[in-house]
Amino acid sequence: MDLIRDVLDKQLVDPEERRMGKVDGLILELEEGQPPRLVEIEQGAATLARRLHPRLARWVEALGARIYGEAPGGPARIPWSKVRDVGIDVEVDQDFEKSRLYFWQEWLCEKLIRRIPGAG
Amino acid sequence: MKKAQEIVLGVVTSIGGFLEIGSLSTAVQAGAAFRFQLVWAVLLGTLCLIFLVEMAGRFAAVSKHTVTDALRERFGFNFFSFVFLGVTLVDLLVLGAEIGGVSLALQLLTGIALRWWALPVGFAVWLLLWKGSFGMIEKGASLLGLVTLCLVVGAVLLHPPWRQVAAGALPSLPQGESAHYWFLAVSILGASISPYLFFFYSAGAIEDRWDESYLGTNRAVSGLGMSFGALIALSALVLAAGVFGPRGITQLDSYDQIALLLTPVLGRWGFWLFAASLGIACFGAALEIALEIAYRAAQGFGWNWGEDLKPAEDSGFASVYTLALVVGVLLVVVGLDPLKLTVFSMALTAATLPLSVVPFLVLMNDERYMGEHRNGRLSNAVVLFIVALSFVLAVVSIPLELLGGS
Amino acid sequence: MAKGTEVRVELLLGRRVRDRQGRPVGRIEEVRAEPKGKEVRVTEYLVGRSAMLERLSVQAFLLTFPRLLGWGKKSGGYRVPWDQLDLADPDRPRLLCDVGELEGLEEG
Amino acid sequence: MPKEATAVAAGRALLLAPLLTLSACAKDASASLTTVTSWAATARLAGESWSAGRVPTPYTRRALEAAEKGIAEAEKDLAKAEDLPAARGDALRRVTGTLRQAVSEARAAVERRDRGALSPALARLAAGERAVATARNSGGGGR
Repeated sequence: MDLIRDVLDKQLVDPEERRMGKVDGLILELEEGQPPRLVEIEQGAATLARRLHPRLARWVEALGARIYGEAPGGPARIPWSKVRDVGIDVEVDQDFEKSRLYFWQEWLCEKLIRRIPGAG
Repeated sequence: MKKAQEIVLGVVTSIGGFLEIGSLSTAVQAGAAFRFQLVWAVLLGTLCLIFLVEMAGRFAAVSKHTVTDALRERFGFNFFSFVFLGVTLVDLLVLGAEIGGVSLALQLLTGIALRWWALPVGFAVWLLLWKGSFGMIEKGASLLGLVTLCLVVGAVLLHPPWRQVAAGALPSLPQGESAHYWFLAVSILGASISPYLFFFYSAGAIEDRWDESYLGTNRAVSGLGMSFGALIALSALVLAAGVFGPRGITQLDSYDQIALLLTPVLGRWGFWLFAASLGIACFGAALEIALEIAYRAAQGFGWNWGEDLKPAEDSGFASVYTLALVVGVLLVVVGLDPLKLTVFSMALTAATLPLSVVPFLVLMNDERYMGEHRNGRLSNAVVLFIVALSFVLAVVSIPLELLGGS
Repeated sequence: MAKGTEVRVELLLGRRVRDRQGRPVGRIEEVRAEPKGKEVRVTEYLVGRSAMLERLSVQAFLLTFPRLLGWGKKSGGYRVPWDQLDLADPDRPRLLCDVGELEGLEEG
Repeated sequence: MPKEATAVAAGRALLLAPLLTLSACAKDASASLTTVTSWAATARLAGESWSAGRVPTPYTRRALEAAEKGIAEAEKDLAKAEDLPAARGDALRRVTGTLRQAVSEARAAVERRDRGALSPALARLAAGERAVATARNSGGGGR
């Protein structure tokens, strides 16, 4: 499995094929005398920003803290053990309602969308 | 039978979708200033667009991914964000130009200044996206778009020297004003090969759940549809060459001049038909571009997307097109000249083509996405050649046009 | 290296690898891993331009214009086994062996 | 290395060739005259179409206003043009001045919805256009 080609930046879907963001980052854990272990998938604006520039990531984190308050607490991580399948999309055993994407879409909906009539 | 229906509907959609303010105004300017000499640019741009649209449809039908999805997945976030910013920026300018176009049509119809129309127009576009479904928007906008066929009628009634029109299919050097000639050529290429068209097409193919059985339909729709679309742009060029050129109107600085395009040929109807064509075509294009910007964000970041979802179900998607429309309206309200905005954004489109097209070509050659339906050498060569040409011309002629004034 | 040190794959991408003398070897373009029981562990890193070409799978596209572009042939690359790359400082990965000991990447 | 050097040289040639052929044109008297002619002819076409009842009045008024403004701006450019001998320039400015005035009268006539007053203004526009064309053909417009 080629982590960058086959996993990183792929579409993440829940068991019902609902889209829940992309694989923004992958975390390896180093252990003495053992090959590095793939432990988590990471998602979030700060994770993405860090790939462009570390300073940008700090700005995004500061901005996020200001907008949401303390609530989500850092980037969302999904343990690798929850991954069911790596194909064209990456399927994980976690419901969309628990994803980071759901959290901020709901936030956006609450603050903006529902205030406009006809949002459904 | 069902397939035949799909093809007819697809072709109608493309005719309606092809003409927007960009291809209309660049073609008219070219006809007025250089008669039929720039016909080749329309043809070359359309050829490239046919290839690209066919590829976008094929990509979606075979890989079940949109081009944007794959752009992020294959090239990574850093490269994607670069393309995303560049293409979206140009799209916002074009969106402003289209909103300006609808406002202008309303100014022609009512006499009320276009600046007052920008906000209601933006709101109307937004309302349709907020409440409407994808099928309604795609089919409604394109059926109404058939009114632009009046340009073809006008061109035929004008009895142009067809032999000279055909001669324009071969590029020739202008006598004098060469900077303006090349700048117009670039703008026409940019207007014809608008990337939003094929990105939108690929998102549409996913919304309509295409699979490999649609490949034939896709070929027919892209080939026929875009050719008919180009016919309308060519008609505008022929009309301008016949109406404006002989009267000494060789330089068009404002839509107040372009508005007279059909009047000498169609009389009383000409003015109203022109305004209606302009308004409807630009309105359809504004819908498509606003949607396209939202699609691009949703696909690039892996959100749920779909014009058929309710705004509350995809709040990210709905927020993006709302924001895009606000920017587009602002561009008109601050009083940017709509014609300058149009022509400039078309040239800029041409300059940024490699950014969107080259990675797309790489994807089209990727066996993991395309399997046996990968691109052949011919498609690669044709598209790459036209895009490279547009890019070189754009890089050279944009600075000169800006320096040379007018 | 302490147990539990975290390294981000997305940040390794594009990092320049140097050998023991500090000479650049190439950039990390791919991290290859294999499932081992319930876990997935890294087996090797691919370094150099041909690794990038393979990851983006641009060869097929470039091959249509072999002479026009002229590249795609001369680019080299190496496989670096997981235990030959020191990631103690993930921003500055260091080779633990000589370049000569590395297996080259065959051209695609 | 030599391969890259050739590529760079080829790229430079590819970029420079069109640049050289294009750089011959800057904004000169000829361009300003084109603007004047185009606006004058537009004004005449709009006026004639209005007379024939083919275009609405608000549009015509706006178009004539735009034409007046367009000609005035071109006149300013013409005054700044360096490639124009002084005597020639004066003659041209007289013609463009008449054109601007004729457009202005046409606009006034349209505002009063006075078809009778429009036709002489349009006739003067036509005459002015011919004068500009003659001036250009006799080499007055530079280039």
